[in-house]
Amino acid sequence: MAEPLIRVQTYVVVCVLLVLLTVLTVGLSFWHVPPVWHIVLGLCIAVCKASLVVLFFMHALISTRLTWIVILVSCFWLGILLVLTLGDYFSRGMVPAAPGH
Amino acid sequence: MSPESAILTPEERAVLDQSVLVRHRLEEQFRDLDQQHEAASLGMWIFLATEVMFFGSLFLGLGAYRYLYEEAFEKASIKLNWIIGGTNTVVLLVSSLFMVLAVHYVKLARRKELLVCLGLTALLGLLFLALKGLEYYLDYRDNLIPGWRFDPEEWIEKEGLRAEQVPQVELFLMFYWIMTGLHGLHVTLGIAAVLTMLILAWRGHFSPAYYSPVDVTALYWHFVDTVWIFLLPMLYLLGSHTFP
Amino acid sequence: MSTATLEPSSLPLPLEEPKETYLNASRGVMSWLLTKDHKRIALLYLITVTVMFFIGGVAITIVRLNLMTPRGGLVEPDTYNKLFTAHGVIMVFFFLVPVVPTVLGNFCLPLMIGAKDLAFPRINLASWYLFVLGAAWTLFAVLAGGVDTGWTFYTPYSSKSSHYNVIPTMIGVVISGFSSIFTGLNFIVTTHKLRAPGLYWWRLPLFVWTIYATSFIFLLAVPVLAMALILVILERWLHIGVFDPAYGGDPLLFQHLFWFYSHPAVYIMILPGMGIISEVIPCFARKPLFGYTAVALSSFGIATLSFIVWAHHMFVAGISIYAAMIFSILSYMVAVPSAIKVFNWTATLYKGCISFEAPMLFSLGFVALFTAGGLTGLFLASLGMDMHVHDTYFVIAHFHFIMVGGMVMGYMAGLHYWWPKISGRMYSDWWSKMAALIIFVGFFLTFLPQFLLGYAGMPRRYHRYPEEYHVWNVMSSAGASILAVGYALPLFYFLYSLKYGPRAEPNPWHATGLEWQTSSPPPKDNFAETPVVVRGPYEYEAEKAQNEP
Amino acid sequence: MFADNIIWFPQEASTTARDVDIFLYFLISVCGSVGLLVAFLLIYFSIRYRRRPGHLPLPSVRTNVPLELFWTLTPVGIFMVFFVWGATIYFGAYRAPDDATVIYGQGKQWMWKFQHPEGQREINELHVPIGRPIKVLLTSEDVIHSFFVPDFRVHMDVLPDRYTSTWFQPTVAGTYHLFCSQYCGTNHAGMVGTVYVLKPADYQEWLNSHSEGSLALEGRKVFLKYRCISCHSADEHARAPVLENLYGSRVRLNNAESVIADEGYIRESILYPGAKIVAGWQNLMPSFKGQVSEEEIIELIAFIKALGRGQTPPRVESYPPPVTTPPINPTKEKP
Repeated sequence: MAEPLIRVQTYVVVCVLLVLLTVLTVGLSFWHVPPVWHIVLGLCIAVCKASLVVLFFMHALISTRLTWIVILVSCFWLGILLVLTLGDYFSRGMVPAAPGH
Repeated sequence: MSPESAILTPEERAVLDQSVLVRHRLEEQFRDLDQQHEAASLGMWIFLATEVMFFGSLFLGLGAYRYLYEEAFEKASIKLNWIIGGTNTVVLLVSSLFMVLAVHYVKLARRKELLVCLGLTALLGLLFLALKGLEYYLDYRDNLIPGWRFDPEEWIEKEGLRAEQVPQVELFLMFYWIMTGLHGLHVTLGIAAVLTMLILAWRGHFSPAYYSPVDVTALYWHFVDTVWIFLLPMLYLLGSHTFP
Repeated sequence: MSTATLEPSSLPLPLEEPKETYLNASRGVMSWLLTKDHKRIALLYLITVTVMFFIGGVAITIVRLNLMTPRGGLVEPDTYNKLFTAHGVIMVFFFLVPVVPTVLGNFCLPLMIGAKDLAFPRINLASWYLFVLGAAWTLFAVLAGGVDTGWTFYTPYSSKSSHYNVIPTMIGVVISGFSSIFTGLNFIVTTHKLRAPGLYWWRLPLFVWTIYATSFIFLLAVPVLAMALILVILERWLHIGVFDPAYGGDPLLFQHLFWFYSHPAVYIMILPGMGIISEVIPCFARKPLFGYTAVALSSFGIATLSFIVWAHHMFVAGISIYAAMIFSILSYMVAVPSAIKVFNWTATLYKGCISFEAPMLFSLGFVALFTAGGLTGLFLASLGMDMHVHDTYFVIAHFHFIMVGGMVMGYMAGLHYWWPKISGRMYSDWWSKMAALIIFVGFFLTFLPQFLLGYAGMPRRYHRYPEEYHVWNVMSSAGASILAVGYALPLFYFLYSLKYGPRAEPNPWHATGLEWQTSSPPPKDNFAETPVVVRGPYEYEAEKAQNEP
Repeated sequence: MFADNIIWFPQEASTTARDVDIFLYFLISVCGSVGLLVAFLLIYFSIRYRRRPGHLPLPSVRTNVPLELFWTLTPVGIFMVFFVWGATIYFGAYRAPDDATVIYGQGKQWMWKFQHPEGQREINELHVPIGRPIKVLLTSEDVIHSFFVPDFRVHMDVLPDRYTSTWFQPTVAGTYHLFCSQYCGTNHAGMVGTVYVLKPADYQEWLNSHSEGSLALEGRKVFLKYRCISCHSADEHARAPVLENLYGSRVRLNNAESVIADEGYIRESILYPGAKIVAGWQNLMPSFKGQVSEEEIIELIAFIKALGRGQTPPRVESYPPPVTTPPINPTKEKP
């Protein structure tokens, strides 16, 4: 169990990539677009960065299936919470003839 | 971690397992150190799943209110200090690199590198907290603390917000303080854990056969890093910045 | 602890008097307070939750007495509100949610999978301390002034109007929530990593399956509740709106977060009960459980689906109708796995060889009451019907059928089933059967009238009510007094059995689970040697073939 | 002694009540049969297969996949029927007919206040006529309440800072309970009222004897009192859109979106004028939050709803335009 399977160079490359993505996401905030794009782009980049951290730094890439299940389950459940609740918010205004329902 | 790899032959391994040094670190409910390590690692992963939901509900609140109050959230977000926020991201990412290197070196039984990496991780963590403290001070100076140092007039006059949007700004700042505060608490606990590992490593507690505390601490540290990765765009980068 | 017992002792243990048990392995108060033994921790929990159960019971007794007359003159309205809040908070967070996982789960899980202990014994002990701390905070809040928000803590009432100890209560609930998280974590890791050789997933007893599914809910749901309550605490404390509309907040967001936990929490309560029933029915019918795989998978179906139905508590709360429709249809889906379980339990009885000791009586009561509660749940899942019965006594009756009828019956079944293993003593057969009957009858008398009350329109949390609801309320209160007797009885005969009960054999029910293969009570390390499993969990016929003369 | 006032079943006093009850009978018959079947099987098996001396368990089936599928899929099918039926009723109870009479209701700790379109105000009482659809538009002044009339089978939470609505069409004259069913504090049980359903003639008589001037008329007074007319005038000095025929129309906003001018929109525009600005106009209007009461808002809404073409009151000398307002927006366009 004790043999490291990822080389030091890989870790360094991943870290450099992460820093570059950070610079990119901060840089994009200087781009004047409708604010919703800041959220979309920012979250996309954040998901990429988080994936890099989880896959390489947290060794998910070389982990057992069980670890993968834990990761996927937590993402899925977070998705349930976000999608179903925000779904209520997004669809509340969809029946305009019945005020404020 | 990976069942097929082994730096030691099974015979060597058996000898090591029986050695007094390793034996007294095996809890009685486990069969061997592998089982113990897998249990500890799985336990930490599951704990992190819990943490995902914990922070997730805050992100949900932030997201829902961002949807309802786009303009106020955008203007309030611009007021946050993106320079410190961005720098802190880099600080945490680099600390994560050293953390993962620490795990790397403990597996290779390279004590000196292990100590250096753990030390740098803790130092960068402290740097993060220091920058965070500076940022909090600047927020204090700039009247960004809802309920304590906050000036509604400023937002109406300078930012052109309407009176009813001021509470929405406070709402955003409330989320900012809660989320960064909670994250800061996690960083603090993480630093404590890393320092504990440093002391244990100094005393020669770890070996390639027994390093699960370092591994588990690293998982936690990386998770805290991941949370910050999402906090950066959701708090600091909601609006369009202009060059100062 | 020192080194583990590794010497194989192949001798059968002496049946009459096991020499070293977990109870006498070490002595003194500190040996209990600092124990890492899951069995002792289970007993610590047993004492704590029993105390909480009776405190919550006293609160509701006064509430029911107050409702004997329409004018409700026994207590002040304010006191009444504090009493039902105390009842709800204590019963939900400090009895129903923790009771089976922490008492029976803690005691039985390692025994059932052939492990020496849980994976993290220290965390297990710490969970108990957290639980006690949370309980103490909450009791303090309830005694020193009281809380009047109801256990649902709905904002904006809880965040501004109510002027009592909301913050301490919430802190208590959050602390106990962390206790649940750590317990769940411990159980999941233990189930994954510490199973005995040969104990594959499809050989796990169903109690282990359901405890696993319960832990799963603990881990994913409790953090959301904790966060929601922390936000309310901050809102009250700093006077900043998170959920208060006056500050731009949305009170429905609180309801979303609250029910994201509190609906799955219902399944936290009922799933372990289902697991117990799945153990007891095969044992007393001397038959393998019908449809083992379906029952095991349905536990997971329930655990998963329970997370996507929460907003059926909010059908008339002002959510979007599209969301309401999605949640209604999903709520029906979660009823399917529950139905599967009921049908399989019933089918297990078919062609069995059934005897009726107390655990079996409680289990049959569970199936009957759970079925009634589940079927009325279908009424509530339907949008058109919920529009009428929402927040009335119909809802009260429904969830008490599930939680008290189902869950407490299941807990009683489990406690009676494993008591010989826990204490090493047998309790009175006659009294225990009487208790089962009294609870069953008392339960029906208490809660059946509440369905009628609810459909007739009596809202919940009313300390006085119009005259026409009088008769049903009197019946309900009368039933509650019978129920109280039924719940007090086991306390007496269990305590009596500790001193005077006959010694229990290692396997008094001739059951097949691993926990019955060690002495009663078990030794500190559970098994003299690690058992090896070679067959499924409910092989009663194989056993029969060997043992029958 | 109890027998006189025992209640077995609530009255069916609205059209919705009929629908809900028929659905209830259906649910009871289906769920009841399943429940009785399970109960029967439990008892029958318990007796038939009880342990007796010399009785051995019969060799048994472990599992039966077709049977498992049967009792998995059958409930799914039945549940779909339940869902569709229930959702239909809910949808019907959610959308009020267009010709419904609108009554405004406010919940506050611990009373109900109602205002009729003709201006009558009531506290903890609500008078409605038989046979006419009534829409109740609800808001709360403090915490969440819930409007619940068991005999009508309608139920809707009442939220602060927001409008919700429900509707019913009474069918039987009589008096009915009105409850607050969402726990709202100390005297929650005291937040009850009475709904009086009257025959149309009696209702008219009641209206006449309680007449206070219609809600729209009261709203007109409020409109003048707060000097709304100074800007929302129908002449060339208007600094704000004319409000004639506004209600129910589609309003184009300056951010290229559009909204239907319903009660919620009008309320929002009074309290938070800058939130949705009509295309071509500037954000000049001050917020009236904290100045107008919820009741006055309701009266204003009633006034605006009733305001037809050419009915805007003329500006008179006693209400001069506010001197502090900036110059008129030159690019204004008449909506």
